[in-house]
Amino acid sequence: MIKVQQQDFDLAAEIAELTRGRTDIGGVVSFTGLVRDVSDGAKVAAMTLEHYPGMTEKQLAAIERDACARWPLSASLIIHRYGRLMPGEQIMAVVTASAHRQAAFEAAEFLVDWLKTKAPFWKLESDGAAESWVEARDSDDTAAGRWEKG
Amino acid sequence: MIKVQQQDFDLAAEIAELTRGRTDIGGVVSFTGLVRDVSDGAKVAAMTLEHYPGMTEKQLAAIERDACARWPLSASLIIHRYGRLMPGEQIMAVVTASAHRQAAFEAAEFLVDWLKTKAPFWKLESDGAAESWVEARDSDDTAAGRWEKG
Amino acid sequence: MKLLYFAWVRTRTGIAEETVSPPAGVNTVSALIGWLCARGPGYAAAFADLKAVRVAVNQEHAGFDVAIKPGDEIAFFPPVTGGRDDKGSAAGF
Amino acid sequence: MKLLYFAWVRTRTGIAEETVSPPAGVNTVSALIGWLCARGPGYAAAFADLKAVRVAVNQEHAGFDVAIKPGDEIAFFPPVTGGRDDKGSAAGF
Repeated sequence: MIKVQQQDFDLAAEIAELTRGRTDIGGVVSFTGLVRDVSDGAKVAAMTLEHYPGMTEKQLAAIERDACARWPLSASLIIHRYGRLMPGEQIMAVVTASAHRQAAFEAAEFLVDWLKTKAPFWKLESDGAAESWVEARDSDDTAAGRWEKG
Repeated sequence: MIKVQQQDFDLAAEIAELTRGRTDIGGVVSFTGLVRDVSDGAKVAAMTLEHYPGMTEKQLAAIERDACARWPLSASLIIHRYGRLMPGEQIMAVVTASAHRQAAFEAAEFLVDWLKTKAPFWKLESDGAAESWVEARDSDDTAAGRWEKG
Repeated sequence: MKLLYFAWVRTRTGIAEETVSPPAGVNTVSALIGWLCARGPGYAAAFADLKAVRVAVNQEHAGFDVAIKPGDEIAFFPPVTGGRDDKGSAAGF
Repeated sequence: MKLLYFAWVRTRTGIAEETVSPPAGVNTVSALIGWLCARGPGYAAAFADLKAVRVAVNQEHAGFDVAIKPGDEIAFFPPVTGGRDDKGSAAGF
């Protein structure tokens, strides 16, 4: 399931919804990304996420299908917020449920790596006075690269 | 933090408590273990977890210290329930928070593997009529074995 | 065709979206960029460094040589920044 | 010394805990087990297969040859079963 939304989310409620009535799921892995108050050493007062409505949902749905094809998942969820966020706030979450705990861990890590490097979100950071767009960095592409086939 | 308790838990509330006031945490990984309704193909109506109060907490605290020594964690939590549980209920959860998402993932997986194989809990399964103690199995020791040093 | 601009591409063009009807000869992404740059300095600034600009045609990533036609939705944006590790962005994960 | 029994060891001994004062010669876990087995068939059944029994002395895992003394807390239990993968136990994780 894909949710691209401005409002905050309740992880426990999302997991409960995803696993409701299911008694065949052994384990649920979640990853929650938070806003930090530093960026390259500079203080961050707020961050604004911009995205491409329509294309974002398509791309998230495609990578979720990819994860479900590679690992035996019982259920999965990607939530990503956009708009203005303050340090400490939740940005995104990935939830994977499986009978196999290692599959759930690997699929979650795969999705998080992808979201960090490939998801169509742009980030504008503010230090309270000036604003600047965050640029891509190579180290993230390396992390996502380990999932490439062949 | 270690919590060994009979009552259920709210994962989102636990994570919020763990990360409250912290604006230096980049990501939070959680794993929640659930009760399934099948065991080796047989239907399970309920499961009762017995533990060794005192020794359990000591052992969980020791493995948590071990994880914190091996990975740069900002915070961590192990919750394990005991008593009678029904299919679909939460048994346990591990939460790890770190600036490095891969550290959080690895530490969570390490703790879950350990809990699955070494935590001092014994499980009595009921199919509604008869009860039987669950025995240890080799495949789990293999999963935990990959974390052994040297 | 419908054009969309995101992040600093948008701040340079000064608009988030617009509908344009370029002449028939403007039938690739490259030709469209050339035509846009002639419209004003904001466009010229947005497309000054094409290595830093990504394109999607009808919500699919596309190269600059891809053919375009009336009715297409064409978007220009920087490489995505999911946030960076460690000393990276405030998007900590 | 205080003795604790867990899981099927407990169901065989029939009690969860007890305080005993064995004679001075009973100064190892092995000797304690021998002394307990002489007390009744429940104990004999609990300790019939020692490969399946684990011991903790003062809440630390211990071998059968470990020395024990008055005041110690000694626990007997099966190997832990954290739950098994896949077709394993209802503890799915």
